[in-house]
Amino acid sequence: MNPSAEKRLAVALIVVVVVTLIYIVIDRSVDDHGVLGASTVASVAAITLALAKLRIIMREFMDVRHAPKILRTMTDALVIAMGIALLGTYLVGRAIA
Amino acid sequence: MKSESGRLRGAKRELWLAWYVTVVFYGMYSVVFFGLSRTQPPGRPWLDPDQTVAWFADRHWGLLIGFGVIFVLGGFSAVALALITHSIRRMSVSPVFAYSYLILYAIAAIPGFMYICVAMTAGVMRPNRAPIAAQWLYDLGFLSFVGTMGVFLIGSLIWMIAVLIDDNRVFPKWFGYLNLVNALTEVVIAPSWIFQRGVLAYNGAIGFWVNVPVFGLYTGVFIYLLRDFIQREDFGTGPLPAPADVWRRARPAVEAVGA
Amino acid sequence: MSMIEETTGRAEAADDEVERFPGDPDMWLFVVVESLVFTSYFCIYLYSRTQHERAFLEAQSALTMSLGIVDTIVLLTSSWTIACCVQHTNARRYETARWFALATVGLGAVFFVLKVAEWAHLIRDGHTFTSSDFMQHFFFLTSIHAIHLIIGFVVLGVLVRQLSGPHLRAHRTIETCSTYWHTVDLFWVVIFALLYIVR
Amino acid sequence: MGRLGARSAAAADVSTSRVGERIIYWTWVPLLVIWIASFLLFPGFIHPVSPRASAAEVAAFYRQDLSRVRYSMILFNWFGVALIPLVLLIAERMRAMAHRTPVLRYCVIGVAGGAPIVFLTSTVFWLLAAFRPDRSPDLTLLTNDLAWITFTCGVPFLVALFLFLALAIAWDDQVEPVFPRWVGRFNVAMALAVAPAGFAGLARSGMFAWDGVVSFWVKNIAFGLWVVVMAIALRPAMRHERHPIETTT
Repeated sequence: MNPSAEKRLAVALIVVVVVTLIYIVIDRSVDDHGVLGASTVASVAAITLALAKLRIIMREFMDVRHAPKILRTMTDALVIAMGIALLGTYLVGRAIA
Repeated sequence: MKSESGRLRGAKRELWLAWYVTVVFYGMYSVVFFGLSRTQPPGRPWLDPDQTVAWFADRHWGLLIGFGVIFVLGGFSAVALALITHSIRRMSVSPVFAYSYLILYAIAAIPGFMYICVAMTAGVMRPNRAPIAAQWLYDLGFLSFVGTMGVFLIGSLIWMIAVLIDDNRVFPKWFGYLNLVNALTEVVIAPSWIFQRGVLAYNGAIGFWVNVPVFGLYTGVFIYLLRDFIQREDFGTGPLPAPADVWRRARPAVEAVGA
Repeated sequence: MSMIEETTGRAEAADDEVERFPGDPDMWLFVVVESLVFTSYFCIYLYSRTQHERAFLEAQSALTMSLGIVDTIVLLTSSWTIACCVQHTNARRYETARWFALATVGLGAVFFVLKVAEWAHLIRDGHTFTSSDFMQHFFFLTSIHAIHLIIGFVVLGVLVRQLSGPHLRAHRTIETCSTYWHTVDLFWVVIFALLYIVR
Repeated sequence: MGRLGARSAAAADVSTSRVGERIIYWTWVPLLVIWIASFLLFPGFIHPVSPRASAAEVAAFYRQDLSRVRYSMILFNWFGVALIPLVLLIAERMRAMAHRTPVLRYCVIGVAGGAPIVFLTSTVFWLLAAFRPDRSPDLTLLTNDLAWITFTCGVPFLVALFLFLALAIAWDDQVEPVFPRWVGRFNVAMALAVAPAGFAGLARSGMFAWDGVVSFWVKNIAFGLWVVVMAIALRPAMRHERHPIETTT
């Protein structure tokens, strides 16, 4: 394990942990003194951040970065498909309700 | 590519016949459950006793004829098992896996169709039965059919381990992992014993609409892979040997495979 | 096998240049199929909650967000340790790799203990599998994830065994095992966002 | 495994495996006697309980003939499953057939347990109905229906078993087949004889109802006949030697 790879993994870990901590900010911003309130912005942000973490984990930790193009395309397509499915269901559901 | 009748005359006729019976059997099963008896997608688990009586009355002939067909032909589920058992015997794994698979799925026939056939036939035979008894039969039919997971769970895991550690590459490794996907959906169906409504109930969005397509995909994939397995099975493609010397030639091979 | 190892040896020198498949491609098929199955569970959950927003928010307030954050960081760290384990394996520093693998097992165990404690706490407060629609989804998603985690311990066991014996060290198998473990992390990242944060 | 195989081949005639197979073979005689005895003892079999009977009539039947229902069904519960060793004896003989794969043998093993489980389940329902004759007639009727439907319609494993055997015999291409050809055709005939019983749910009266000629008499006599004929055909098959020289190559 060369130093640059080691450093890169450490940076990736710091990034995903920081992104996780952003959730605390989102969580605080929508609550009204401990009473939970519905918020499309918070929900969309939560899902988007989760998907961003997904991509970082796959690219860095799972080493997709060095993988053949087919796997890189496939994993990106998976993240995008999940994003469309999750956000689509949420937004359509809210529109219907 | 050989014609189908050619396949059934050739050296691999036992395997090909088993494969065709498997395809026809699953086709028949789908037709009976989805078409004739309309028990898939399953009925609503929250029906009250009187609604259950109406449910039975609504599909009187479909249930009786559909399940009559299963009562006569259900035993042919064993053909797919036999073919899969044989394929596991061709792997570099202990025969324990093959025989475990055979027995697990032979037992699966009882919750897999016997209980639902008996319960639904009893329910539909007497339209004037006490509604509360009709509901009991309805529950017995659906819950035993949907909720008996153990044999399929353990069966899939046995098959998974066999595929993953096999050196002969009888099945591709990814099929081993697909067995795990299937096994996990067997876990997911367990809450159908607990919920009378909602997504996890036996007719729910997860309980039925996710699980059954996964099972359908799994079944389709293994039927396709069995075909591939038969094509690669190597004991010559010529005509069957003359009856006189078949004994001498076939014995050792059968012994090696079947011992 | 030897060719793969040679290329990884060179990959060390030129980090970003050589293309190779991380682990068994067959395992990636599992990752994709299982992700799709999970996505369908997530969509069903999201749709249900938009239809009964009030009830879901009310039940959701029983969760402790900070616990979820800790869970997430623990699993993310375990993903990092297993990634380090693979890097060290490819650099043939098996002893270090083994320590990273054992650290992963430890972090997984911490996550599991936290999860069980959270369940116990919720159940004591009357929030059970059958108490509300939100809790039904919560217990379903967290326990199906926990089952993946438990399978993950078996997978890590295979990995540690591979690292322990000098004649066993199949890099391919080790990478495949780590791919499975990352998948457990991936699912949790989404489950956490959906159960604890989405409003 | 290898050493065991060598020993049994060398001492084929006196091997314990052959003695054991003969013991199992001869169980067919007492079994058939016991099956017929429990059949005659069960009051519902000589004049089968009609599917048209009301709940009160069915409840009265169990009160009236309580002891005979119980003892006959206990007997059947004990010995119905004894079909398994006989079927497995046939499966074992199938090894000598000139097949290239064991698939048909696995098919037979796969259904070997099925028919006995059906027998077993139906005896449980009959004994359950007889356990509390003073139970609500609706429940007794329900249990009685379940027993009769399981017993009558539960033919899938028999149909499959008979047809698997028929095919295995037809494809046993050798000078001295394990079973003569006619046994295969006989199995097809028996499969056809028991198959209509699967549709007994469709009729509550007439020959297809569970007390009718086809679903009751034809089916049960066919099964009894199958046991006798297979036993007779199995006798020479038991002597069908697996040639030791060939098996050791």
